[in-house]
Amino acid sequence: MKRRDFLRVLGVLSGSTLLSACGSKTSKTFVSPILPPEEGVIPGEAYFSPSTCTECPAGCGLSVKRREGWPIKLEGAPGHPINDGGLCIRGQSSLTRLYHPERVETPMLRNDRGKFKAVSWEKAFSLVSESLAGSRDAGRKNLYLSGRTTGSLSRLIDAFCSRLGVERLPEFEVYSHSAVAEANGILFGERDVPRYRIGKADLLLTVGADILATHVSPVSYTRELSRARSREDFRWFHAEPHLSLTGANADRRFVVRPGREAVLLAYLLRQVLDRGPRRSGLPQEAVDALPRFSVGKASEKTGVSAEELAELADRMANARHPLVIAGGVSTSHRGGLEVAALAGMIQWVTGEIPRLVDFARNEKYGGTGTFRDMEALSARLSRGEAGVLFLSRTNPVFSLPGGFAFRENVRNAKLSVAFGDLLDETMQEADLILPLSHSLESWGDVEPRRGVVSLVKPVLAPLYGTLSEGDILLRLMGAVSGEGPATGYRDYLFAEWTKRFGKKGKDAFSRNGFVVEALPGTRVTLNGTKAAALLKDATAEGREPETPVLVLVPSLRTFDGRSRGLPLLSEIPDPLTTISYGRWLSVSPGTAKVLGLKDRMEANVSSGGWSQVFPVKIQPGLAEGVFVASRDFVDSPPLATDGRTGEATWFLEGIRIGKSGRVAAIPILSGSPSQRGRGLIPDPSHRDEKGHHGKESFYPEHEHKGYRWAMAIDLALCNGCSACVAACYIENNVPVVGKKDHLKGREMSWLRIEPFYGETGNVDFLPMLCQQCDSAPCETVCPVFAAYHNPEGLNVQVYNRCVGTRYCSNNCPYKVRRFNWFWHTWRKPLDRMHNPDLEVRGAGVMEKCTFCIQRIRAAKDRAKDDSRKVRDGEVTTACAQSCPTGAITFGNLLDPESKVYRLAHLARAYRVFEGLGTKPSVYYLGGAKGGPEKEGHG
Amino acid sequence: MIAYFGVVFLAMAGLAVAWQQAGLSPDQPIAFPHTIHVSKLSLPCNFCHIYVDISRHAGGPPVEKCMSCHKSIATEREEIRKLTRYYEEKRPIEWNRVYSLPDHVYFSHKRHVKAGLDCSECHGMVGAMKKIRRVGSLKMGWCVSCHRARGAPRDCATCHQ
Amino acid sequence: MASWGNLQPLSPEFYSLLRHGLFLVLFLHLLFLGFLVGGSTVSLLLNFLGKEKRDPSYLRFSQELMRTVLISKSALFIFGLVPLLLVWFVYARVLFVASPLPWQFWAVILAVLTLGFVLLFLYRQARERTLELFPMTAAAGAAGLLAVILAFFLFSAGYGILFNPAKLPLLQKQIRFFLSWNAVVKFLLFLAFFFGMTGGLILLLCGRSAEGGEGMNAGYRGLVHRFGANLAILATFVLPVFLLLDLVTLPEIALSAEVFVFSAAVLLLSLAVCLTLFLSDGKGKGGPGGRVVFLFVLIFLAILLHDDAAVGNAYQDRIAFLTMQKAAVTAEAGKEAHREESASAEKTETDAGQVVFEKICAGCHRFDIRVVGPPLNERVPTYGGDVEKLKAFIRAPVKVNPGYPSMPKLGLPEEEIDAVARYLIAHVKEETSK
Amino acid sequence: MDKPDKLARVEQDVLSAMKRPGLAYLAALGCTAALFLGLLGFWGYQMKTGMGVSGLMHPVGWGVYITNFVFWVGIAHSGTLISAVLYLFRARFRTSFNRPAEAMTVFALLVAGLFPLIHLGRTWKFYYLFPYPTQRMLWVNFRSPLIWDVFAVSTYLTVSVVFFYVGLIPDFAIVRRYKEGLAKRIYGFLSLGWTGTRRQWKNYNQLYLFLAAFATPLVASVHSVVSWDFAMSIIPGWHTTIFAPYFVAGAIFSGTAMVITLVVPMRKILVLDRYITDDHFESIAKILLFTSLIVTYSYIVEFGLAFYSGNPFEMEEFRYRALGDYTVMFWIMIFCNSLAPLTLFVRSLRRNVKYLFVLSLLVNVGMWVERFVIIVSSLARDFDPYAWGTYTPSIVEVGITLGSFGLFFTAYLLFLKTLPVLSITEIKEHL
Repeated sequence: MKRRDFLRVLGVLSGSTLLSACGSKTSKTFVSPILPPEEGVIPGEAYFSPSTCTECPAGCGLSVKRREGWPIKLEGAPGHPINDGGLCIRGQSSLTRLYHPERVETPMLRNDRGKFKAVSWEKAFSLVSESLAGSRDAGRKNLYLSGRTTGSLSRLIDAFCSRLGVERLPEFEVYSHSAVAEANGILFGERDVPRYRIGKADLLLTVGADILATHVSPVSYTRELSRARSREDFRWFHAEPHLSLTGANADRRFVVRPGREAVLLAYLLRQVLDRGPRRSGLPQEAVDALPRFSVGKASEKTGVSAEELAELADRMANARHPLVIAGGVSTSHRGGLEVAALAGMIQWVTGEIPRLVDFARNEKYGGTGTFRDMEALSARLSRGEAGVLFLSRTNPVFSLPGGFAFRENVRNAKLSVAFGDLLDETMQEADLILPLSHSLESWGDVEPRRGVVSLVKPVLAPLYGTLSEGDILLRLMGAVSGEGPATGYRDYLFAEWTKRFGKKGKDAFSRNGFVVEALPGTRVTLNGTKAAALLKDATAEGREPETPVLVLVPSLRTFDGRSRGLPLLSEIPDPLTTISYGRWLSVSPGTAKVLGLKDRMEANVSSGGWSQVFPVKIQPGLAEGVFVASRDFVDSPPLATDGRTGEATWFLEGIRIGKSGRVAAIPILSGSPSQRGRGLIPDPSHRDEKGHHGKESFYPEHEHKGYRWAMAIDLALCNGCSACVAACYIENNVPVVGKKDHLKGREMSWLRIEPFYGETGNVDFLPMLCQQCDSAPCETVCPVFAAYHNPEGLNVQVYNRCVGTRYCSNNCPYKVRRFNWFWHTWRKPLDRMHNPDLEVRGAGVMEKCTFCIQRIRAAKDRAKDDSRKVRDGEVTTACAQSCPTGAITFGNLLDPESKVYRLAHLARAYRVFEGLGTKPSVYYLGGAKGGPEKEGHG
Repeated sequence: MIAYFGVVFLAMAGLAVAWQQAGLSPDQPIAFPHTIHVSKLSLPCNFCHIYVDISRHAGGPPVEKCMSCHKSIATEREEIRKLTRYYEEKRPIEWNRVYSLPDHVYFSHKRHVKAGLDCSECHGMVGAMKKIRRVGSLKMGWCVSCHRARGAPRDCATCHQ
Repeated sequence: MASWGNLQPLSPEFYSLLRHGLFLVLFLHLLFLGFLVGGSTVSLLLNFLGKEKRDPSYLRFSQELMRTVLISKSALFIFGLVPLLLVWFVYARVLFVASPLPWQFWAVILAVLTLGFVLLFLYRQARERTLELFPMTAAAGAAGLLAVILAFFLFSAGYGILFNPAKLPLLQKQIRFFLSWNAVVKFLLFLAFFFGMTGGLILLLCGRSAEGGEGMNAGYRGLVHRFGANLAILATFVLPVFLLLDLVTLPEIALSAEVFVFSAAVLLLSLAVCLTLFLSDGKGKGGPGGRVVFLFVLIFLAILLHDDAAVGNAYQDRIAFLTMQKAAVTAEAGKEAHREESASAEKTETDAGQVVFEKICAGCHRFDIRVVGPPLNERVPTYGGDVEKLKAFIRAPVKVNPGYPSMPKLGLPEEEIDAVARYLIAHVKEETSK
Repeated sequence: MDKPDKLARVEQDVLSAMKRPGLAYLAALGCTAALFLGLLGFWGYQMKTGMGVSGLMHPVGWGVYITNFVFWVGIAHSGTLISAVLYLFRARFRTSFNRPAEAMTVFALLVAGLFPLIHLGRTWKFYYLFPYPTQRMLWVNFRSPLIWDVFAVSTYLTVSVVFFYVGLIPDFAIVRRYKEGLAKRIYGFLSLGWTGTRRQWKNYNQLYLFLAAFATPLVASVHSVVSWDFAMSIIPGWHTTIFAPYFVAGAIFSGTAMVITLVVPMRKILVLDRYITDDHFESIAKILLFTSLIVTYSYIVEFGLAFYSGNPFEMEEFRYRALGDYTVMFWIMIFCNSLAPLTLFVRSLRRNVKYLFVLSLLVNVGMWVERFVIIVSSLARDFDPYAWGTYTPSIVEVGITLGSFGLFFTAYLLFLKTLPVLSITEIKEHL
C-alpha cells in the first residue's frame, strides 16, 4: 500500500520529467526516473484511465488518454451507461480547463483595498473557522450554496453542514428544469426529471427540449436517438418557437408561436384520448377540464399548419410507443408548467410510463433549487442574515436576473467564500477564493442518474496548490474541531464505496469507472384532481410572451456560460451561424428585410430599462418576430421568474430593435449560407445522378497495397454538434489562433462543420475534412513532393519538406488545407496538451488532416508486433471516436469485410464534387435527416 | 590575396566551432562507463535500457535499478557517491542526449530492434566507449541509405509526421 | 569477393601499422601520379596553344615536359601500379571486412590506369620523334590522360569510403554507395594539388634544355617560368576551397582538432607558396622552383596527415574495441597459466565451468558472502543438485528474492551454461561438506 | 555633314550619357535605392514573423506577390521581342530601341525572379526547389508547373543576359577608346579584346543571329509556362486552354508599354531625338495597338467559354469577376487594356509622344491589375461556398511591390551611366 502510493506520486513526478525526456525528442536531456513508473506505463505509448466529465451536470464517462503521465486528450468511455463512448464539444474542451493559463493557483483573500492577495491554506482555513464561529455567535446564519452536486460529495456536504451548523441551501442550476420536475411532482408525486428511453420509442415528439445540445444529458440522448433512427419505423418531430440545433435535425420541425405549445399538446392529448392507444385512462374530471380545439382553431392558435397538425395527430394516435419530451424553451415561460403537465398526461394516457418515461432512474434534479429560492436567498443576504456564505462551483452573480441584485447583496455576507477554478463574476465578488482542483486532479464520484455512479479519479497530481472540494471540507472540519483532518477525501471515498458496493464492488468500480445499481421500478399514478386543476386554464390567452421576443437560449459551446473561459470553445464556430468569436443576435430573414438589417450590422435590443447592442446574424428558418441570442451573451439578463415553478423564463418580451448604424467585426466563417446548387449535399431525389468524371486520368493510377484508408460519414446522422472538431483540434495540436485571424479567414481547423440552408430554412451539416483524394489536385502541383500520395491512399503532407508555396491549398477544391501564417504558440501550461506523436507545425508550412496518421501508425505498429494486418475497427480517427451519433466510420477500403467498405457501397453513398474526378476517399451517405429513405424536412 | 586566405581561414574556424557545438560526446552528470557494464559485465543493452524493445524510446534505467547493484558495489567511488546522492534526494538523473532527433521525425527503437538490427549498427561499439560518442550523423541521408540498402520502407510517412 | 575475407586485424598495433603503411604508400604513389597527370595535361595544352600561336617554343616545352614526366616504364610500374595493390590489401584489412571494394573494382582501376600509362607512353614516343603534332598522337595523349584521371577518380571514390565506416555494411549490399560528395571533393582536392605540384616541378626541372639560340632560350625560360608560376598560384588559390568543402563533407565523427589543425597548416603553406612566387622575379639563378616544390611536398604531407587523422577518428571506437579485446585475451592467457598449476585433479567440465564462473558470475556472486547477488552456498542447495533446473534459471533468470536486484539474462552458449551449472553444484557440495 | 563626322557624332551623343552623374540623377537613384531597401526590410520582417503580415488568407493563397511576378516576367518579354524577333525580321526601327529594351528584359527578370522567393512561406528553404543529388534521394516534382517555372525563368534569364552582353561587345570596344585608367581596363576586359577585324565581325554576326533565333521561341515558351502555373490548376477562372497565347500577348503588350515608358523620358533627357524619331514611336505604337486587340479578344473569349460551358463554377466565377468584390479592378483593367489603346487607330495620336507616354502608363497599370484580377478573383470564389473569402493586400505587400519598382529603376539608372544606352555600332550601320 505505502509503496504503491509512493509509486503513484513518483509515477506522476517522473511522468513530468519523462515527458521532457520522451515527449519532445528535441529536448537535450533524457531522464532516469527514481522508480519505474506505474505498471503499464511505457514512455512513448499512450494509455487510458477512466474518469468522469464535470464540465456540465450530465456526468459523461471519460477515458483519459495519457502520455508519460500527462493527460493529453479526453475520450468518451465506451460502454459507459450515460455516453457510451461519445463526448460532446464541451467535454472534449474540458482538458483546456485543466491546463488553463489563468487558473486560480492559491487561496486568495480580498484585502482592505479590495484587491485579492494570495494566502496559505492554513490561513484560509483558520479564517473561515473563526468567522464560522464568530457569525454563529453574532446570530448570523452560515450558508452553503453549490451547483448541482451528486454522489458522495453531496453526502459529505450534508455531513459538513450538520457538523458545523451550516445551512445547506438548495443547489443552484440555471437550467434546473424545475417546470418539468414541478409538473411531474403535481401529477405523479415524483418531483424530478424522468429518464426518457428514446431508444425504445417509435415516435418522438420533442417540445422545446434541445436534447442534442444542452437538455439534461445531451450525449446520452444523442446516442439513444441515433440508435432509434437506425430503425425504419422511427419518426421524430420537434416543436419550438425559435431554431435550435435539435430542431434543425428533427425529421420534421414545427414552428410554434412562443408560449402556445400547450395548445398543441392539448390538441394532441385530445386526439390520443379519442382514437389513440389509450392504455391507461385519464380521470374523468381531467378529461372534462381538457379544452377542445378543432384542427383549424389549434393551427390558428399555434401557427402550425392544419395539415401538419392533422398528420402529427394521426402519427401520435397510430404510434405504438410514442414519447413526448417537453422542456427547455417551451417550459420556461408563464405557461411552462402546463406544457410540461400536458406532456406528462399524454405519456400517462399512452401508457408509456414507466416503459419510456422512467421515474425510478430519474435524472436527479429533485434536489436542485429554483430561481425563486435564489430570490429568497438574495433577500436574506440583503437583510444581512448571512454569516459565512459558501459559493461552490456556481456563478449566480452572472446568471441571475439583474433584478435580484445578487451582486450587491453578496457583499452583505460577513464572509463570502467561493470555490472555483477560473475567476468568474461570483468569485470576483467573494471575500475569499478557495481554488478547486480539476476533476482530473482529484478523487470523487458522481451520480448523474439515479443508480448510475461514475468514478472521478486523478490522473496527475494537482498542477498548483489546489484541493478538491471534498478535501477542503474535510480539512475545514478538522480545522474547526482543532484535531486536524480525520482522513483525506480519497480515503473517505474508499470507505464510502466499500460501504456501498462492498470490497469486490469497489475494486470493479475503480477499474471500470462506473457502477449501475439494480433499482426497483416505481409505479406512479396520475392525480386526477390536480391534473384537472392544471388543465383548467392550460391554454388560456395572455399567458404567452408578447412578440417580438428575444429568446435567450443555452449555448452548445458554453452551456449556461460556465465554459466561456475555455479558449478552444470560442475558436470552434457555432454550427448554425458559423460565428466563432463574440456575441450575436439571430434575426429571421423576413424581419431583417423589414428592419433593413444585414449580417454584422449592430442592432440595439432594449426591453424595459435594459438594453444591449448585438451584431446581427440573419438566421434562415427563424420565425418572424422571434430573435435569438445565447444566454451567456447577456450578463445578468432581466428575466422574469414563473411564480409557480420558480423557473426563469427564457423570453424577453415586447423588445424593441433599433439599428445602431455601426458595423461590428464578427467572424462569420461561412462564405455563403446556401450551397448554390453545387451538390455538396445532393438532395435525395437527385442523389442517383452523380456527375461522373468520364475523362481518362493523365497520370497512372495509384495502386494501394494492403490498406487503403477511407472514411464514410452519414449525413443523416450528423447533427452538427462539432464534437469531432474539438477532438480534431486536441488530437492534432491544431493551434487556436484567435479572433484577429478568424476575421481574416485564417482559422486552422482541419475539420469543419459546414451548414447549408435550403429554401425552407432547413439545414444540412456537412463535415468537411481532407478528402484524401486518389487523384489529388494538391499533389501534382507541389513542387517538392511535400504533398504526395502514399501507398495506403493517404495524401500525406510532409511538414518539414514544405516550402510554403500555398499552391496545394489554392488547387484544393475542398479548401481543407491550412497554412501556418505565423509561429503559433500555446500559453503555458496549455502546451502540456500537445500530442507528442505529432510535431507542432512552424510558420510557413501547409498542414492538413491525414486521417490521424499517428493513430494508424500506432495500430500498424501493434499489428506488426504480432505479425498480422490491422483489424477493422482497431484504428479509428479522433473525430470518428468522439462522434456521439456514430456518424463517422473509418477503415480499410480494400477489405470487403470492413464496415467502411459496406457503407461506401450503399446506394446513398456519394463523394463531394465527383465531377472533378478527384476520387476522394471520404464517402458521404446522403439522405434525409432521420436515416435512410425517410421523407425530407418540414 | 592575404584577404582571400584570411576569409578561407575564418570559414575554416567557423566550421571548427560548428563541429564543437555539434556536441558529439557531451559530458554526463555521472561519468557512466559503458566499458565496464557492457564489455566486462557483459550486461545486455536492454538490462538498463528497459523500453528498447517495447517502445519507441529506449529509456534509461530507473535509479533504483542502478542502486540495486551499487548499494554494495564500488560504493566508495566518487561517481557512485553522486549516484547515491541522486537516489537519496529522489532526484531523477537528467542525462545529456547524445542521439537526439528533431520533432518532425518519428523513430521507434522497438521496430528497429525487432527488425533484428544490432544496437551497434547505429550506436557503434558502445562497449568500447568510456564516454559515449555519437557515431551516426543522424541526418536523413544516413537513415535513408540504410533503409534503402536493407529494403526497409521508404515512404515519407514512415518516419515523418 | 576475395576469399581471404574472414581475416581480422590482429591487434591495434597492427591496425595503426596498416594506417601508416597506407599513409606512406599514398605519399609515394600520389606524388608520382600527380606529376604524371598534371605534366601530361599541361603538355597537351601546350601543343594546342603552340598550334594556335604558331610558336615552336610551346611545342618544345611540351616535349620536354613529357620527357621529364615519364621517366621510364619501370618507374610507371613501381610508383603507378604496385602501390594500388598495396592499398587494396590495406583497405581489406583496415575496413575489417574482406575488401568492401570488390576486387573487380580494383581490377578496373588497374586496367584503366595501365591503359592510360601505355597511351601516354605512345604519345611521348611520338613527341620524341618530331616537334610536329599529328592529330592521332594528340588523341592518344588525351585518351591516355583521361584514362588516368578516370582511374584516379574511381580510386578517390574508394578512398572516400575510408572516412565513413557507417557506409561499410551498406557497401556489401549496393555498390553504388561509393559515390559521395566527399569522394568528389577529395578527387578535386588532389587534382588541384597535382597541378600546383606540376607548376612547382616545371619551375624546378624545365626550361634548362640548351639547344637553340641564347635569346631564344631566354624567351623560352620566361615562358616556362610564367607557365609554372601561374599554374602553381592558381592551384594554391583553388586548394583551400576544396579543403573547406572536404571539411564540410567529412562525416562528423571523422573530424577532430588535429584534422582542423592540419587543414590550417595546408592553408598557411599555400599562402607561403603564393608569397614566394609573387616575390620572386622569374629571372635570377635557379628561381623559386626548389622552394615551391618543397612547400608543395609539405602541403601534400599536411593533406595526408589530415586524412590520416580523419581515418583515425572515424575508427576510434573500433580501435578501442580491439585494444580491449587484446587486453581480454592476455588476461585470459594469464588465468590459463595460473589455472594450469593450481587445479590439476579437477574434472575437465567443472574446470571449464570454473573459467566461466570467474569470467561471468564472479562479478556478482561469491560462495560465502553476499555481493550483488546472494551467496551461492545458500542459493545453490535449493536446487537439490538438479542441474537442469539450475541451467534453466541461468538461461532465463527470474527474480526470486526481492531483497536482491534481478539477475540479467546473460545469453551464454549452451555448453558454458552446462559447464558452469555442473561446476556450481559440485563446488557447493564440497564447500558445504567441509 | 559628311560620314566620318556623323559617325563621330553618334559616339559623342550616345556616350555623352555616360559622363559624370548630375544631382538630379543622384537624387533619382537615391529614391529608387531607398525603395529597394524598403523591400529588403519588409521582406526580412515577413520572414521573421510569418506570411501572416501579408494580406493573404484562406482561400486566397496567392495575391500581390504572384501578381508582381507575372507582371515583371511580362515586362521582360518585349525586350527580347523587340531586339531578337525584330532583328530576325530585319525591322530597322529596332536599332533605336533594342539596347534599352534588352536592359529592361534583364532587370525585369531579376526583379521577377525575386517574387517566387518572397512569396514562399519558408524562403530559407528555397533550395528544395532545385534538383540536386543527395543520399536523401529527394527530388523535385516535375509535374508541378512551379518547377517548370524555375527552369523557364532561369533559362530565359541566362539567354537574355548572354544576348544583351553579346550585343554590347563592339560598343564596349568603342567605350574603351574614350576611357582611361581602371575604367579602360575594365571595358577592355569586357570587350574581350574586340578589334573589329573582318573575321571577328563575321563570327559576331553569326553568333548574334543565332542567339536572336534562339531567344525568339523563348518569348512564346516562357510566358506560356508562366501561364500554366494557373492553367494547370483546376480553379474556375484559371483552368482554361486560352491562357498561354493570352498571357504571351499580354506580356508583349505590357512590355511594349514599358519600353515606351522608359524610352520617352530617356530620349528627352539624353537628347537622342536624332536617333529615336517619331517614326520609331509610331511603329512601336502599332505593336501596342495590335497586342491590345489580341488581349481584348482573349477577355471576350474567356467570358464566352465560361458562359457556354454551362459549368456552374465557371459561370459564377466570371459573374463574380465582373460584378463581385473586385468589380472596380475589373473595369479599370477593361478601360486601360481594351478601350484606351483603341485611340491609337488615330495616326496623330500614334505620333504624339506625350500621349503615348501617358497611354503606356495606363497600360502598365491595366496589365498589373489584369494579373491581380485573374489571380485573386478566381481564388476568392472557387468550389466550396463555405470557404469563400475576399482578400485585401497589406502594407507589407504594398511596400514590397514599390520596392520591386525601386530595384528595377535603380538597375536601369545604373545602366544609363555605365553602358552605352543605344547600340552605337548598329546606328552607324544604318546611317
